[in-house]
Amino acid sequence: MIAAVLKETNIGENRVVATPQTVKEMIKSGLTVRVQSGAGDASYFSDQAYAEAGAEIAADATATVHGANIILKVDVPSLEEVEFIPDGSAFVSLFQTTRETEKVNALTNKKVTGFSMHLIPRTTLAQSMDALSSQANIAGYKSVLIGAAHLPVYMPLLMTAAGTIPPAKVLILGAGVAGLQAIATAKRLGAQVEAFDVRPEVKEQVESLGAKFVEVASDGDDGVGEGGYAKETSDDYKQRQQALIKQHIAKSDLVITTALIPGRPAPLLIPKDMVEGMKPGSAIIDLAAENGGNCELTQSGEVIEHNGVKIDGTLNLPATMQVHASQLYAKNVSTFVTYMMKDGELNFDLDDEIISGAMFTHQGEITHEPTREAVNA
Amino acid sequence: MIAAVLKETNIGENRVVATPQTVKEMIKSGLTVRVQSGAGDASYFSDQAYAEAGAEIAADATATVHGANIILKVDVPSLEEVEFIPDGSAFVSLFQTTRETEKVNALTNKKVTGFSMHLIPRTTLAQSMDALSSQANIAGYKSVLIGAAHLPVYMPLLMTAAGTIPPAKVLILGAGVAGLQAIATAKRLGAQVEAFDVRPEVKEQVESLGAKFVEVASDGDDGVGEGGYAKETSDDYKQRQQALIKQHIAKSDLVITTALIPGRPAPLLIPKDMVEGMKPGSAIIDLAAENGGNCELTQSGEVIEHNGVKIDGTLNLPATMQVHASQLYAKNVSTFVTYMMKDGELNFDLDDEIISGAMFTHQGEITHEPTREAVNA
Amino acid sequence: MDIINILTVFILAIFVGFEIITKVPPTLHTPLMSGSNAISGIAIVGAIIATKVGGEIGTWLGLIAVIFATINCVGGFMVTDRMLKMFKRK
Amino acid sequence: MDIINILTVFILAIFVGFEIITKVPPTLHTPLMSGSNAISGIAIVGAIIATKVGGEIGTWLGLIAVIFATINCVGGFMVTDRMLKMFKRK
Amino acid sequence: MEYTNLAYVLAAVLFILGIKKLSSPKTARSGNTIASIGMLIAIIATVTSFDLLDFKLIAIGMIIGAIIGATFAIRVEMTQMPQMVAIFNGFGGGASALVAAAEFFSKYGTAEQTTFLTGTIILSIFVGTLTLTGSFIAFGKLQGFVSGQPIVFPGQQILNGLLALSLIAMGAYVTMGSGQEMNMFYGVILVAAILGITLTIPIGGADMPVVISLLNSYSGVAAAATGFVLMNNGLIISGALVGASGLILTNIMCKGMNRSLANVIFGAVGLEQESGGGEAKQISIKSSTTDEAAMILDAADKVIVVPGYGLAVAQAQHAVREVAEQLESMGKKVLYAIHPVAGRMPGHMNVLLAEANVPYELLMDLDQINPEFEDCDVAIVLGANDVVNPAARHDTSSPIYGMPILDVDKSRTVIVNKRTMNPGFAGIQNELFGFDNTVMVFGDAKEMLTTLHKDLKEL
Amino acid sequence: MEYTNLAYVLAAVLFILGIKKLSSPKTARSGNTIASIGMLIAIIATVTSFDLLDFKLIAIGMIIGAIIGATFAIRVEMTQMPQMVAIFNGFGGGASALVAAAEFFSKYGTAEQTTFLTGTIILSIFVGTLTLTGSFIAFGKLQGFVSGQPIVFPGQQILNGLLALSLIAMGAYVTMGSGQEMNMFYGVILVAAILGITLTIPIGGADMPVVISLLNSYSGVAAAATGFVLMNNGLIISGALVGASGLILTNIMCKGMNRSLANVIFGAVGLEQESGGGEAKQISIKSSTTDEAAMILDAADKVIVVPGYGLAVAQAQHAVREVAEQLESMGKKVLYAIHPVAGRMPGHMNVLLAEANVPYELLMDLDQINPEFEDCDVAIVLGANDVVNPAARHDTSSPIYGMPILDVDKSRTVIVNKRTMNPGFAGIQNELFGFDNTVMVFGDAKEMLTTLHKDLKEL
Ligand SMILES: NC(=O)c1ccc[n+]([C@@H]2O[C@H](COP(=O)([O-])OP(=O)(O)OC[C@H]3O[C@@H](n4cnc5c(N)ncnc54)[C@H](OP(=O)(O)O)[C@@H]3O)[C@@H](O)[C@H]2O)c1
Ligand SMILES: NC(=O)c1ccc[n+]([C@@H]2O[C@H](COP(=O)([O-])OP(=O)(O)OC[C@H]3O[C@@H](n4cnc5c(N)ncnc54)[C@H](OP(=O)(O)O)[C@@H]3O)[C@@H](O)[C@H]2O)c1
Ligand SMILES: NC(=O)c1ccc[n+]([C@@H]2O[C@H](COP(=O)([O-])OP(=O)(O)OC[C@H]3O[C@@H](n4cnc5c(N)ncnc54)[C@H](O)[C@@H]3O)[C@@H](O)[C@H]2O)c1
Ligand SMILES: NC(=O)c1ccc[n+]([C@@H]2O[C@H](COP(=O)([O-])OP(=O)(O)OC[C@H]3O[C@@H](n4cnc5c(N)ncnc54)[C@H](O)[C@@H]3O)[C@@H](O)[C@H]2O)c1
Repeated sequence: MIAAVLKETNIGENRVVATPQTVKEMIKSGLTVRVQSGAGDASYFSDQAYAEAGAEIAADATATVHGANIILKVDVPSLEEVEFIPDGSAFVSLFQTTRETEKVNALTNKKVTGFSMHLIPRTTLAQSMDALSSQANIAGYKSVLIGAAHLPVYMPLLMTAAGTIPPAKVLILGAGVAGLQAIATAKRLGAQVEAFDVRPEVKEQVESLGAKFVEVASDGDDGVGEGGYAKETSDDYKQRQQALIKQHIAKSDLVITTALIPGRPAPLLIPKDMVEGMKPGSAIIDLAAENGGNCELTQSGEVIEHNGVKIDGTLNLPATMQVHASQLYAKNVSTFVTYMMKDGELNFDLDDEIISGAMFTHQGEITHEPTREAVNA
Repeated sequence: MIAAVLKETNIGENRVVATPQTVKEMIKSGLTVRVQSGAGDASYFSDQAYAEAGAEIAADATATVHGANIILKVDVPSLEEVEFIPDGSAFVSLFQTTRETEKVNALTNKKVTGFSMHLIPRTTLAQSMDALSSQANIAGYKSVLIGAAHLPVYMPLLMTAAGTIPPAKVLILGAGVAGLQAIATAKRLGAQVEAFDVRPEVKEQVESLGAKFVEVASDGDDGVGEGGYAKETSDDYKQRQQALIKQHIAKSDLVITTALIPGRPAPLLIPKDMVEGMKPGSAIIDLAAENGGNCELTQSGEVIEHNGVKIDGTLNLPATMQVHASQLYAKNVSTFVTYMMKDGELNFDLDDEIISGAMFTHQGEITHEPTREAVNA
Repeated sequence: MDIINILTVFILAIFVGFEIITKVPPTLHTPLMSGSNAISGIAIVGAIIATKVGGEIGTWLGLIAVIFATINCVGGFMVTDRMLKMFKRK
Repeated sequence: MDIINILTVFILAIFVGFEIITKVPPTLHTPLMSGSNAISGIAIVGAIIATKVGGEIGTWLGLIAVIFATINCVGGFMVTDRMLKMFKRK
Repeated sequence: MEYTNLAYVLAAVLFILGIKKLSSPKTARSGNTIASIGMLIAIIATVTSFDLLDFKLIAIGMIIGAIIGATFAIRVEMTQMPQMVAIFNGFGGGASALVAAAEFFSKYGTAEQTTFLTGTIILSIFVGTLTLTGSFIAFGKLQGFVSGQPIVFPGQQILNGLLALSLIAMGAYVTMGSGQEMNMFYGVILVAAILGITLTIPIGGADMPVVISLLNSYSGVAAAATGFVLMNNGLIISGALVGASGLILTNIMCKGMNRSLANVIFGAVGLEQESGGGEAKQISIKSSTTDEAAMILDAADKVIVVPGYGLAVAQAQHAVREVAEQLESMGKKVLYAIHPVAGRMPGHMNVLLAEANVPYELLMDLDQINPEFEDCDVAIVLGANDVVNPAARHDTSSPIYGMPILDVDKSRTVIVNKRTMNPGFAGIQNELFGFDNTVMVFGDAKEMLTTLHKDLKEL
Repeated sequence: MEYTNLAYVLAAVLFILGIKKLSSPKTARSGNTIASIGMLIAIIATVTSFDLLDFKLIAIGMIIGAIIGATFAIRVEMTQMPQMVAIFNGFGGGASALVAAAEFFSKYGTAEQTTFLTGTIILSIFVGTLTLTGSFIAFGKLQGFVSGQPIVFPGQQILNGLLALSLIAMGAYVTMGSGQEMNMFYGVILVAAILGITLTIPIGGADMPVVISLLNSYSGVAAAATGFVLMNNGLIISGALVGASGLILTNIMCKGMNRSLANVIFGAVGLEQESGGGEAKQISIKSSTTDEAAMILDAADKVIVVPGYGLAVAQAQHAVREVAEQLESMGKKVLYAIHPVAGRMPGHMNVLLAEANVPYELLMDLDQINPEFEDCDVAIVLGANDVVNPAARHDTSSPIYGMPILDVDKSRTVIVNKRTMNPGFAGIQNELFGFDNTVMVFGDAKEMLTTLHKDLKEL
């Protein structure tokens, strides 16, 4: 069984899908690992290091995938890449299957068994394969560094001989993995941090990091509610929620939005008028830029300024921390791959929740329901 | 008595020498304040805000300085600016007097009383006018943010499902104000921080921030030393010190150098071979780039990469945090200016340590000894 | 021995009893109870005296009392010791 | 009153004395010392008895003893009270 | 007589020292020994002080008693200790009553029968008998012979009141010494016996230890009363000692249960609290206090702290560092075990503990720490749940089967702190909580750690 | 006689309760009252128990004593309390000795002069006299009549040993009762008096309180011995009580000074520690302990914490937060005063306190906090120096004249913690340390705060 590690082709993609360490682990599980020459260069892993770990080094992509049983990548493959993937092999990458329908079709046609690391179930058991978590964590961390660097003000409170500097106000919208790490990092830098999320259980998590959760005060006496009707007038509630967020955004120096739902367009959290209510010199980091952005004005991949407010839509933050991003992602992938190894053979156990969960094409069929819907749409 | 606030002309200089707040303070001390239109724009202080604070707004630089008794700026004036400064007036800015000798001469010729905020004595009493401190503090803080953003790795220790991330190692060379703030900020981000400085008293200060001081272990038994001779073979000591620093640099992910001594060329702390001993992916932030840099390879104002090591020589970091940088600098300047006001008049009391300390030209003479030496050299 | 005297002793003993126990970790509640319970087997002293001074009926009542009090003492101290063995540090 | 009995009382009183003081904040060291010192003025009881049972010389020694012991008692309790007034919370 | 009294004083001193030592874990065992030596001295002094004693009889009695007592003491299982104490205590009370009765019969009608004597005899018999029957009921309840549930019926308090009144009346009557006394005397015995039963029977099994402690105090009072009957210093001192210290102990135990004594004795009508929560169906857990936890930690040399999401929720990061530092200052080795998925985001525990300045060197990841549990004395699990669930190791049906977990159960003792028996993120029960070597300490992690810190300092 | 003894028992009980209450700040005053009531009862019982008493004489004695005692007690300054206690104590010991002497003279040569009696008399006189002279020396030392420095000479210990030996010999001789006893008897008195002096004189002023406490214990012993002489329960119990509790207290005081009793009594040959450092030439400071600081803080409602560079050097940020939280939990208002130039870099204190999670809301800058000092009970200055130097306000020659400082001296009390009297960054002396309302607590800030925290909890 041969596993092929391809070099990334997207510009700015510095990550690599395997490190010398994970190469060793995969070999231990019974695989032969072939690494494309230069695959790790951008992450400072040399061919030599891979070779020392036991990998074969192949000169180019075609040589790498030749006869491989499972092909590993970070990013979605280009159509050309799909071309030279051996028929019937397996393919693993971060794959937004509901958006890249063309490529899904191409893989299906080649009877490739496709796995997307995005689709790994978010269960406790699968956490060590959860690339979404490991990469979102980086994005959350890095977003604060970049955001803090954008600001014309300090983050922490400082009382100095030339006056007292109040702490910066940071607002995190969406407190999933990225949002929580952003909270933690901003707190570390000394900012006053608030966060908001639609999932109510997140409140406790936000507070467990010492930040404040923004929520509409539940003033039980605001009108009706006796028999319970008009209680869930969620429209009214939502509106008040929106108004509240608007208030908080207006006061914030830095807003980080993280409501990135893979495969789906990002929800619009900050319309233009909210941006216009912000202080000049403040900034928005939109981690959902890839899927359209949480802010109406976000330009994917660009940093723009609107009325003195910086809006940063930089894509793929994890790739800017390629050493650790690669290390973690490679670990996720190798854990997943070795998880599928049984007695030296790859075994796509369809009864296994994790394997079937991550799979989207198999034997010429699209096995993932939402993907099939997207392809057929 | 009229004080003139000029708009900065250097590219990238976003700071301004007065804020609406300090304008008020100066007016209270008996001055009339005239602000050049747009002076505060880059720091998000509008003309209107200045006007509301009681300032006159002048359309251009010439109109602003016309008849002014004291002219305030952030940066050193260009020769053109010196041209239109009224003869016999006073001028205050951050002025590297030993380097900008041509401009010193120009000011002397115009019998301008020149003050450099760089020359404010570093005493406890003068701390509220100590622009070097307030701006170096910003540089130290910002250098860590930028450095952390350069790194392909996390700063803090993280134990995650995809493996344990060790904390980044940060080394601060020179632990003056900038260095200490850099230590504090890097510690906040969770890095392992070490620092080195030639001044021995700094050890305690470094440790007071929870970082480690790098020093040659005083192994009393290393040869001689009985009668005390050969004890101060400072050459040997220096060499061992150098060797130690080299070791620590080699292990570091981020090195921040801050040995910037105003008016003098920066000491060379990191020669090329030390850079070449560093890990690929590591970074050096050279805060002394303006005066030649502490690293041999530093390119003033640029970020270069050498053998995978980023060397950041970005100039004028305080200007990238213009809101607070302006606020603090303006406060320093206004404290200094109001300090010189006696009964509604500017009074250059030559017996006053602070006033005479900051002064470098007066009544056509160069009053600052090192400056005179530099001009005559 | 006059009554006042014996009362003095009684009162002082009560004070001692109140004062010697101040803070006991909960794990020692049962052993302490058991140990001091064994001490209340001091009734054996009375029982022995009763066998002598109480006439025939006294002798027999005294005998039963001796048995009872001995059970209390012997059992009490032994069981306490067993319990305490458990707490010994390794 | 036989000696054994009085010894019993003495021993028990010592135990009480040992046990009643456990933890005293340092600020109370002096007042506590002063207060218990006043109690040792109980020698006044002996002094009074001495004036009666001691013959002439006893009367005079007793008188001096009464004076001494009274100084101890009265002064002791009063000074203690003065000290303690300072600690009263506002 | 003189040396006998001296011996009694010596015995009393040994009792005092014994009880004192019994209240600290380190000296408890020697305390018990010291007390038993005191007892030996008292017995020898008594036996040798009378010339005409029937040594044989006494020896027989003592041998019989010793055999019975020793058999009980050796045979009893550790879990049955409290009922053992109860029954021994009953015998002690009984002995006092018997002695008083013997004295009554022998002095009855003679000139020696003073009011003081009769009064103390009645007191001794009353308290002794009540102790006897009450202790036996307590024993029965704990042993399961009598229902452990509170047995209540309407008018119970009134009945008890009436019994007590009649007892006082009869006692006074006997003491005053006017006619028909013998019947009244038997009446006192009978009513005291009944009262012992009716007072004990409504108390639930959980409160029994407190009742036993109270009865223990009573048996001391009975002994002291007997001492007055016999004008015997030894009995008086020892009895008073046991009576007073027993009362204090009872009080301490009540406080430990957060109840008042009155509440225990008369409050039985209320509900018994259920321990544990509804969710934990099959698991039977041992719930404990921070005191206990402090004792356990005190005896440990190596402690591993296992933080989880609950620690973050409680924002107890500073509290945990303080406890750990306290343990270190007590000479223990303390490490932190950081599970890779503890918390709700990668590195959650690192962020948390870094905030409290816990040194990086003490933080161990899964691979580093798991071998350490083998020779770890105490693992203290703070608001962690899924990451210490042993089901992941062996229960193939568990949704987390196969996940590497922290092997806390390998350490000698596991202290688990959480607020309830609710499951963690994965929503599954945790069998660890029911393990033999696990002790639960319920409560918010911050509050628990703050109290624990106090308790550790006060050890 | 019976009711007298009952009264003594009652008095003893009141003494016991009194002493118990005296050991807690909240009940101390009532404890003193209770003890004095006990004393009243004992006196009344004694006076009324003898028929033939010369009431007038006794009344005169008591009035004289009361006037002297009361005058002393009212006149004395608060700072002279310890020597007052010493002198009262001396009188107590003297009284016991006198009573014993009276008994000796009255029984001398009669059949009543048993060995036991003589023995106890000798003991009483020995201890009583030693207490008398020792206490007077202690008084003299503290009052300045005798040098407060340890007075030592070679062979001192040997001399004391010889004196003690001769005392024992003479005492034994008298007790055995063979010839020439009167001389020997006087000899005992004399030697005891000398021993009291020679034992006390080598002890330094700082250790005096411990010695006084020990002498206090002795005066109890003397009273108890007198009790044996007179076969008086009241004296015995009270004396034993004072003797035993005094010993415990002495021990506690020794522990508080981190010394052993033996060390205090015999270690006087060692050096006295100098308080303060050489640098602080003109300033006379009051140095104190964390205990005292805790008491001062306990009485405060509003506390302002002033951190400086020293706090950072000591890395005491967590410790200060813990103390502040403790104070808050005691219901006090706590604020932090952050001087703009405190520390060694702008914002140093912010970084420091943020690390310890001190809430931003509690941090006040100069302008906010300075008005707050006016009604602040305690300002606690931790490793700050230049930023609280009042010279900046008024001393035009000071290099920091004109710099705004934190007006800590405006608060009722200022507690300053630093390690030595060394100056801060600016290298200038700080007159604040000598202010009347300033108390210095020397030591590393972290250690000091940790101890203070403990002390606050133990209040
Ligand atoms: N690390 C990640 O990136 C990440 C992300 C998402 C999910 N997860 C999942 O989260 C779980 C983490 O495991 P874990 O053991 O840390 O947490 P856990 O299994 O969720 O258990 C936390 C426990 O803490 C207790 N608790 C809550 N608040 C408390 C308080 N104030 N004081 C004391 N106890 C408190 C809760 O019990 P009571 O309610 O009874 O007190 C709960 O059982 C794993 O299942 C993991 O997969 C992890
Ligand atoms: N903020 C800035 O940017 C900056 C920069 C450079 C200089 N400065 C100057 O630094 C000074 C700051 O004032 P400050 O009041 O904070 O400090 P300071 O005046 O330097 O005084 C600090 C005091 O802390 C004590 N100390 C040191 N270590 C200690 C420890 N471990 N425990 C307890 N006390 C300790 C020292 O006394 P002992 O040795 O007796 O213990 C010292 O007197 C000003 O003069 C300021 O101008 C400030
Ligand atoms: N089992 C595990 O161990 C594990 C590990 C990691 C994550 N998870 C779970 O996965 C889930 C998603 O995590 P994620 O970080 O990938 O989230 P995500 O990237 O999908 O979304 C980020 C956050 O944005 C929020 N969001 C979405 N729409 C929003 C809106 N309109 N306004 C505000 N907030 C909005 C989401 O609730 C989410 O918290 C969480 O439930 C998390 O607990 C589980
Ligand atoms: N009085 C006050 O309140 C006050 C305020 C701020 C600063 N200061 C003092 O001013 C002084 C300088 O502060 P700064 O931040 O402006 O310093 P700086 O910018 O001049 O230099 C930065 C640091 O680099 C160090 N350095 C120089 N050559 C070096 C070498 N070859 N190797 C390693 N380190 C080297 C210096 O010792 C200094 O600590 C310090 O003494 C500081 O305490 C005083």
